[in-house]
Amino acid sequence: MDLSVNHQALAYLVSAILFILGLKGLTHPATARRGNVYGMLGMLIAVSATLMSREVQSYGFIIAGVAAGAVIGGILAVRIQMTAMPQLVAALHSFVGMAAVLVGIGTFLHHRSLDLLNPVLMGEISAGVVIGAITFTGSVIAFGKLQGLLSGAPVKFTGQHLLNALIGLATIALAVHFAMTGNLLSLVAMTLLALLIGVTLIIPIGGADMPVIISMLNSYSGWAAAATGFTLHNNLLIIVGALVGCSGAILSYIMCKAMNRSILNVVFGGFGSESGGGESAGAQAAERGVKSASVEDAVYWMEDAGKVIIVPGYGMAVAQAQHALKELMELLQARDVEVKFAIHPVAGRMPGHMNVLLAEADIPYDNVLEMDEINPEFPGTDVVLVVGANDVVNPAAKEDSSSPIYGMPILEAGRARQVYFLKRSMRPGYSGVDNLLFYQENTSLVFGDAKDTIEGMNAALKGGGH
Amino acid sequence: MDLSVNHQALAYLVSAILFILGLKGLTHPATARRGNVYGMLGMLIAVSATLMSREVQSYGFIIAGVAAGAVIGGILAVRIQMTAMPQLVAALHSFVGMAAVLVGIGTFLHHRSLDLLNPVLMGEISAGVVIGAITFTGSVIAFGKLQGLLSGAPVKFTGQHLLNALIGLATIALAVHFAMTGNLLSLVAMTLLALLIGVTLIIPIGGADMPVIISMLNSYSGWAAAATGFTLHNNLLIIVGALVGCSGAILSYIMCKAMNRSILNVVFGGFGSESGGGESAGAQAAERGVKSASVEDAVYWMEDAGKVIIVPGYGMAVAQAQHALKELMELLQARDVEVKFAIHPVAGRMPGHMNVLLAEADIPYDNVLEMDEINPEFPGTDVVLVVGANDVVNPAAKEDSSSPIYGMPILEAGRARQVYFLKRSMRPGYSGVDNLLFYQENTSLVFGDAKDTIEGMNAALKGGGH
Amino acid sequence: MKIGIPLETCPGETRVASTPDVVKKLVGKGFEVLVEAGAGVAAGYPDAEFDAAGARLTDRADAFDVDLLLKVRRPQADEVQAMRAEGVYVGLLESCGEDEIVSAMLAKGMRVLGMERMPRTSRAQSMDALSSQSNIAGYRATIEAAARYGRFFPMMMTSAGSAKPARVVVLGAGVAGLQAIATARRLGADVHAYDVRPETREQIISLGAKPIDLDLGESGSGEGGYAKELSDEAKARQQAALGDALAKAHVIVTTAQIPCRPAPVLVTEEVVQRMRPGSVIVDLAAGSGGNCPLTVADEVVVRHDVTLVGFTNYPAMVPADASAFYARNLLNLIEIMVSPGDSGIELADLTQDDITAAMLVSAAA
Amino acid sequence: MKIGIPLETCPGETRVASTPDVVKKLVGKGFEVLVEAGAGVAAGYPDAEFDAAGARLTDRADAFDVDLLLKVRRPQADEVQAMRAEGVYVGLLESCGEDEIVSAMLAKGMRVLGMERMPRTSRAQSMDALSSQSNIAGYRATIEAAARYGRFFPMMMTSAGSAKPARVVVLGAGVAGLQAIATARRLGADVHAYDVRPETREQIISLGAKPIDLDLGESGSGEGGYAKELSDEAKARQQAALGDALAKAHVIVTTAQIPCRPAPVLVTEEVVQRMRPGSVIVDLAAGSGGNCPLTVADEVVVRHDVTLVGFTNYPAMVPADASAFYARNLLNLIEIMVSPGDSGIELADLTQDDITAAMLVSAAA
Amino acid sequence: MSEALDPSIVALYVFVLACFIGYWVVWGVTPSLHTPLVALTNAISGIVLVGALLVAGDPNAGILVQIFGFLAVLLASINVFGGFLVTHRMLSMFKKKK
Amino acid sequence: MSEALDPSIVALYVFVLACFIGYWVVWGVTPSLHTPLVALTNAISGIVLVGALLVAGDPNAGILVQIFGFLAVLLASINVFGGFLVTHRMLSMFKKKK
Ligand SMILES: NC(=O)c1ccc[n+]([C@@H]2O[C@H](COP(=O)([O-])OP(=O)(O)OC[C@H]3O[C@@H](n4cnc5c(N)ncnc54)[C@H](OP(=O)(O)O)[C@@H]3O)[C@@H](O)[C@H]2O)c1
Ligand SMILES: NC(=O)c1ccc[n+]([C@@H]2O[C@H](COP(=O)([O-])OP(=O)(O)OC[C@H]3O[C@@H](n4cnc5c(N)ncnc54)[C@H](OP(=O)(O)O)[C@@H]3O)[C@@H](O)[C@H]2O)c1
Ligand SMILES: NC(=O)c1ccc[n+]([C@@H]2O[C@H](COP(=O)([O-])OP(=O)(O)OC[C@H]3O[C@@H](n4cnc5c(N)ncnc54)[C@H](O)[C@@H]3O)[C@@H](O)[C@H]2O)c1
Ligand SMILES: NC(=O)c1ccc[n+]([C@@H]2O[C@H](COP(=O)([O-])OP(=O)(O)OC[C@H]3O[C@@H](n4cnc5c(N)ncnc54)[C@H](O)[C@@H]3O)[C@@H](O)[C@H]2O)c1
Repeated sequence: MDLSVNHQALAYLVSAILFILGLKGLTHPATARRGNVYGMLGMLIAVSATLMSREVQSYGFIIAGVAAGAVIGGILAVRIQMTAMPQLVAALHSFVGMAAVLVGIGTFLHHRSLDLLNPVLMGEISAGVVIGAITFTGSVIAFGKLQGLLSGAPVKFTGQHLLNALIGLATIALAVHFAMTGNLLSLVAMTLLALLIGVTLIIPIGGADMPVIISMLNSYSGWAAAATGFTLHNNLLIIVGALVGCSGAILSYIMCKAMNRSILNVVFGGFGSESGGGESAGAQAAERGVKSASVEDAVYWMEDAGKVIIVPGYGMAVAQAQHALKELMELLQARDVEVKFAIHPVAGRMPGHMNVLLAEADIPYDNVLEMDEINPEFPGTDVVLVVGANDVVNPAAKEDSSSPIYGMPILEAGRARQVYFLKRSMRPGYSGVDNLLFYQENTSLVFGDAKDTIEGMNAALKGGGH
Repeated sequence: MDLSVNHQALAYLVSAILFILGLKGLTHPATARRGNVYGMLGMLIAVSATLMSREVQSYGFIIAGVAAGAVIGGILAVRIQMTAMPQLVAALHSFVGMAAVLVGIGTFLHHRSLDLLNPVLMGEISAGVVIGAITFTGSVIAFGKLQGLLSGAPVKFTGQHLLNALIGLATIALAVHFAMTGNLLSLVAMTLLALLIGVTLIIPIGGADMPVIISMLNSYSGWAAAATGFTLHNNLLIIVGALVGCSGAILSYIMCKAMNRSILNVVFGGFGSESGGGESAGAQAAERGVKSASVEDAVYWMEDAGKVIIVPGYGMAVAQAQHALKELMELLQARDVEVKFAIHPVAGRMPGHMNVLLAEADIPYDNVLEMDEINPEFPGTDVVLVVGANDVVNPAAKEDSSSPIYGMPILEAGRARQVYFLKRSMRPGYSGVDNLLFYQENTSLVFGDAKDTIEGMNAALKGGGH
Repeated sequence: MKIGIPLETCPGETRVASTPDVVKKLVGKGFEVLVEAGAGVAAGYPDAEFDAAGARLTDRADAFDVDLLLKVRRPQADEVQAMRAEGVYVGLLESCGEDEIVSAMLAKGMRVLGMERMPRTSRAQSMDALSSQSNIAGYRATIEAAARYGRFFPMMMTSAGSAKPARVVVLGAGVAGLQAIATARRLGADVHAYDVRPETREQIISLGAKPIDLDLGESGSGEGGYAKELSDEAKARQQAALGDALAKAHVIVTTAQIPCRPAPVLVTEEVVQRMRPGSVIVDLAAGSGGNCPLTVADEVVVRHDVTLVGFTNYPAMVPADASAFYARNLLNLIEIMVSPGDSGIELADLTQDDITAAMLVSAAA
Repeated sequence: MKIGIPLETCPGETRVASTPDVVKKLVGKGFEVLVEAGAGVAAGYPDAEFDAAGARLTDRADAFDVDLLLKVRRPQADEVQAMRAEGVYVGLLESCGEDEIVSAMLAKGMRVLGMERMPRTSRAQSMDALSSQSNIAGYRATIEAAARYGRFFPMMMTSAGSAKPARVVVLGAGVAGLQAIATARRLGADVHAYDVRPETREQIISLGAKPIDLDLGESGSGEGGYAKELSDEAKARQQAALGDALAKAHVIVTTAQIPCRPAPVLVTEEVVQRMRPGSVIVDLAAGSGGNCPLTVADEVVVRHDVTLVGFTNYPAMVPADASAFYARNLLNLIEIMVSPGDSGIELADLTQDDITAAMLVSAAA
Repeated sequence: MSEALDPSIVALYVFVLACFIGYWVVWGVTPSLHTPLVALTNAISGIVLVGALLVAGDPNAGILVQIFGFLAVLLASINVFGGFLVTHRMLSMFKKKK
Repeated sequence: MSEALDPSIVALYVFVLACFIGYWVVWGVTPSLHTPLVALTNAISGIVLVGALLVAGDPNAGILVQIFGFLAVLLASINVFGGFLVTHRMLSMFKKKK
């Protein structure tokens, strides 16, 4: 077709803007859906503009490829279980990586046939191919771990970092050689080594860290796209590649921070785990099949909830979190959330322990309900926040006749839509009985001192973001 | 000289990056100074690269201009009183605006002599000249208002917005005509009208809003620079212009938000003031020569203070701000700030009023001191936070023998380095006596309900920004 | 100049007009302080401490025969006899208008300063014994109520069932009332309060309690921060409107007083009948007739299954702090009464300062 | 099945073993409830309310002649005589080991359930009268201390001077101790506390009080959450180490008890001598010898200018809530004691359930 | 007036500026949107499709190159379609009550 | 492979991307830095100096143009030097104790 280069460039610019707005949109729930639409629109414009350009002349392969891709992608996306989303994303990543490798090699072959090779171009090709290859195998490994095909446990061996460094150096040497000479063999060898790096980089990393790693690989795929853009002198690829590369990296960082991990520790799995002491509470939880959540997750569900019930326990007293809880109550009420406090008769370590502290924080008596009054309300409740309580919500008291707390009436927190536990660890409470509620589908644990956690919630509710 | 275009472009890129980092640096106290250095460095690189380029051949005028500019700018900057800073910035702005106009017209004349004119170029020139001209006169007016040469009061007349719109349309018409024909007369007329717009836009705006307007004009000067960049096909000018243009606009917005004003209201002065009801507390304070401050200002001084004394009064009780104060205390202590509470014997409305509430909030007794104990400590204190107290810190009790509170001992808050009053208005306290401390050099008032204000402080101390 | 601190002999009185701390300050200023032996014992200040503070322990007669006599309670006729002619008396007079005891003192050429005549200005606040003692009364009244109430004040949810918080209503939100509110809130009760003066509404809220809003059709604010007596119509309207709020209460602390007038009736017998058995009414106005007509001054009685506490001297039940505050009030007052003269301290002209002028009882009264 | 609620005749006892609320529930379950006329009056539950709840008001003899007798206090010999043979007794026995009253009941073929024998399991918590009554005692002990202390508990800065907060030390941080801590904290005192069981340290902090740390060289934790008696060496070390902390205290509330053993001596006479005049010691262990040897059971005495309060029955001073909690404990217990049979409710085999089994006094004991 | 710039320099400008944008765009993301955001970024990185189209769409490039191109188009398309759809599904899950 | 782009299009790319950066760069500024930040932005907008240099530095442009250029250089330089120095002074004031 005959879209002029300038018009194409304008279309690409629009598409780049749409991608930026799309990503920005995804940072807040209110704009997320619109963000995705922007993304789609951007892609549509980009692809259309490309297809209409003078450079694209034959459509056979393209139509076949896009059609097949659309069908496969569509089916994958629609069929996949919600719980298997991370795997799918990992799989999709590997495709981008592979595509980048193919585009790079294709471009090389093409330019070689036209005798248009030059070191800068070949350097750019190497970058695209190497990063693409790492993304590819890395994503495949991540997929395998998430899908359970590979062991989720971190695989470690001594000299791991040294090995990676050696392979990396060899790859770079090959890339340089290739760029200087255009030697196909170097290209192939370099590609193979890069594929290997993808494996050795990701294999050591444990399953719990996979979400971060996927985002990291995402970032790699962005760099691969950007490198491709340099190869093809295509500004759109450069912009989007840089955008994805950078934002992916930042996103990994943000995710690490939310999980209270250091990014270095995650990405170079080996380092952290070698030096780190005991396993973190979060990691332990993951091992035992218990979900842990961030402060923001809990806030996300609470701020739009119709009703939140707070179950304070001895941990609230130990953390002296009552004043922070009062503020949380007020912040939620200001968002039209109904907030109640559910007091179990034996919560704490003395009769009326919770009452003393809630009164100290000046929480109105009308919001404080005893077990019998509040138990019928749990099923209609969106979020239950269990603040340093444990035994008093443990379903073992009803279900497990061998348990020492068997027969004790409990607060039926588990019947609410979502339950967030605020505690420091997986340790049991006074009775020493493991809490069955931890393992329930709708339960997540937010680890940390209750006061700190609630203050974090308050900060999140008050503020921030733009 | 002979710096190649490509090398020049690389230098420009480095300089652009430095400008970005410079602006980013200025957003936080810790990095501010470094930010300014980045800015200088960026400018140095940009100017050097330009001087070394093939396009610059004659240095006479340049050396003369830069030398004179350096001397004048240097003297202005060093001599100026700290309190006259805003005027200086306004004056500097006008120079940028004028420079943009001159560059635009110069470029036009030059290209005309080379017969290189085309509509796109002339459109770009019009943009640069018009925006530059508005910036120029607008800044001159702002300078006049700040310097007291013009009345600081908002000047309003009916039909003001209509008039502006008409002049604007005429300017655009002339610009279009100029772009099509290259008619010098159109250029001149357009320039004159644009100069007029600058006046009519800024004249209606009151002196209190000038800081925002200066930032806004700054943004205009950025756009002028960007337009110039388009004219000259100079990417550096485009980047920096866009950067300054956009960030200036956002900054104005942020400043408005911090002042709790709507940006539209400020920029189109007429609108807001017409609809607004009674005068705000801040405006009243300004009239009476009392400084008002934002939450963040107070936080800024407290967070690095060695010692903060909090003086609670009846307003703390009314606002029930004791729990928030407890948190503030803890947040400051976490920053190694020494925090004490100073209780006046008659603070509140019953004996021991403050004690009840501070005890409720569980503020340790050791931090709560009575008047006689704490009075000697005020001179060594960095910040005193007066939370809804008034009479108990009023120096009139010592100085004004006609005052009904004459003879009452007071907390000598005024002797500290800085005093922040948290109250809702300029209204006096129980005794009905105007507080002389308001008018003291080191005192600022933070208006608002004490609880809200303190919660704002806590949020600011906890968080945010990246 | 000699200051005398006699033992208070009023029945039930445990306070003393000065404490070792304050005596030390007085001695430091150059006064000679004579303390009757045993004067402070009931308040928790043994003679030894006075001695250590520089006082001279004396017999009763010597403590009265001084230039400046400091008393807590209204003197008895025999005490007036023991006073030095031309001396100065500072203390509570417990009288309004005509009074033979005061006349007797004046007849002896004494200058008599009545502590209850203290003006309510900011400057006088540190000498205002009515405030300092009311404050203690408010605190102690709530403690008394808690001790006599057969249930918990706070809400308490336990495995043996839940106790609802006591509903405490405080009538009169002056100095005593506010402190009663604060103390009941501290103990976790559900506190409601009412006063005729509209400005108290915000003050009640400022202590975290709930104001009871009534529309009386007139304001009860009088002069100098005191309430004025209501019209009969408004009184009736008040009783009726308060009835329901009071009948729901488990504990009532009443503090409503109008200077030199009988206390207003706020809790009628009908209301007492409607209250839950076991409820408690602490009537701080018992001394001036009581806010509840069933109250018996200085006695605890049970009527209609409700305990009515009619004690009239709560400060004497917290004697150590009550004496310390009172002594401190006197110290602050003495500071404006004297000036250093050639031959030691001299009494200033008491009619000059507006505070002492207002306190001086003139022969006419 | 007939349940009997007699009037408690122990001197000073005001509680009753059931309340109208609980009676209503029992009647709803099909029990016939006989309440001795006047049984609840002292606790604030008039006969009319029992009547309205469905109880039958009877004379004393009828209230004893029932299948299931609910008592608060240890029965007297004549009461045992009035009991129905083969009946069930539920109540406090106030004895450890050998006891002729219990023997007499057993001799009549009665099944005797001692409330103090309640096991300390989670399930039994809602029936645990020792806990529910200790809780009340802890609260009331602090109120008593506040009422007898001649100063403010809270810190108070006023124009008449400042009152420092009372320094309250609570010894023994069990159920009563913790509630005493909580109440003193509520009143604004500066609260310190100590217990031999190390796990209480965190619990003390969780109430905002300050733990007193001593190193005894051995742990005081015994079985079932109770403390064990310390070795003589540790006892001496404890007294010495506590001495300074206690001498600085203005109010001491002691709650340290060891089941069926004399209470440990924690506050020695020497410490009492060192305390400030006007200080108060409330000794909750007065019934088992006292944590202070100067305490006299059931009396308030002043020794070395320190007031020692030796009351032994605080729950009876808060009779309405104490009875309500006790009645609720019994109700929860009855629920596991009976099962619906063909002819109305039947008593379950009490040796089957581990709670009732533990409570049953066997003939051997 | 000015000579033409090397296109690689232009590319560098664009790249650097885009990096800054990438740096700032995702700050402040709500944690619960982490996964959808990763999915969207993934979908967007399917932009290599444009590169693949250019490779696959040139009939003069030779069959080998075109096959490489075809494979690249296929993989990238899966990613694009799958990516956006998955993001959409996740976001639908995030529809809140009220 | 690709034809040359119109330089104005390139300029537009650069402009748009820079606008996004400008949008994000100053969010989160501490209020007490508002004024210094305005001063710095002002100094940076002195970048028109580069334009002025180009106008003033071409000896073939004719004396009128060069005089325009000279004036522009003068004004822009005042701004640049004055702006950075003023910013510096303000920031020095912000030096805190400790
Ligand atoms: N009420 C009474 O009179 C009384 C008396 C004696 C015993 N009990 C018994 O005590 C228990 C009371 O139940 P409960 O649910 O209140 O308490 P719990 O079952 O003992 O659980 C308390 C939880 O709080 C967490 N925690 C402790 N410190 C924390 C902190 N700083 N921040 C966040 N979490 C913290 C602990 O988990 P981490 O360690 O993981 O943080 C613990 O699991 C019952 O078993 C009851 O029988 C009650
Ligand atoms: N302690 C006693 O026993 C007693 C008894 C009676 C009278 N007094 C008198 O009361 C006075 C006590 O002095 P003080 O300094 O505590 O009080 P004050 O002088 O009455 O000043 C209180 C200040 O708090 C401000 N305020 C009220 N509500 C507020 C809110 N929600 N947020 C922020 N500020 C609020 C008010 O200013 P805005 O309206 O501008 O916000 C007012 O100026 C003395 O004059 C004393 O003599 C004391
Ligand atoms: N120097 C000063 O500024 C100063 C000194 C002392 C007291 N005061 C103020 O004076 C006020 C009153 O002081 P007080 O406590 O000594 O007063 P009080 O003891 O004379 O009376 C107690 C309260 O009863 C209230 N009352 C009277 N009649 C009532 C009725 N019919 N119904 C309901 N309430 C009724 C009064 O309004 C008052 O609040 C307080 O607000 C106090 O703060 C000010
Ligand atoms: N079902 C249950 O889980 C349950 C029921 C009731 C009580 N408890 C627990 O049992 C514990 C004790 O209960 P209690 O209050 O009935 O005990 P208690 O009345 O027998 O003793 C009171 C306190 O005195 C302490 N003490 C004993 N000797 C001491 C000494 N020499 N110095 C200092 N302190 C000494 C004990 O440790 C105890 O804390 C509490 O922790 C309580 O929570 C648990």
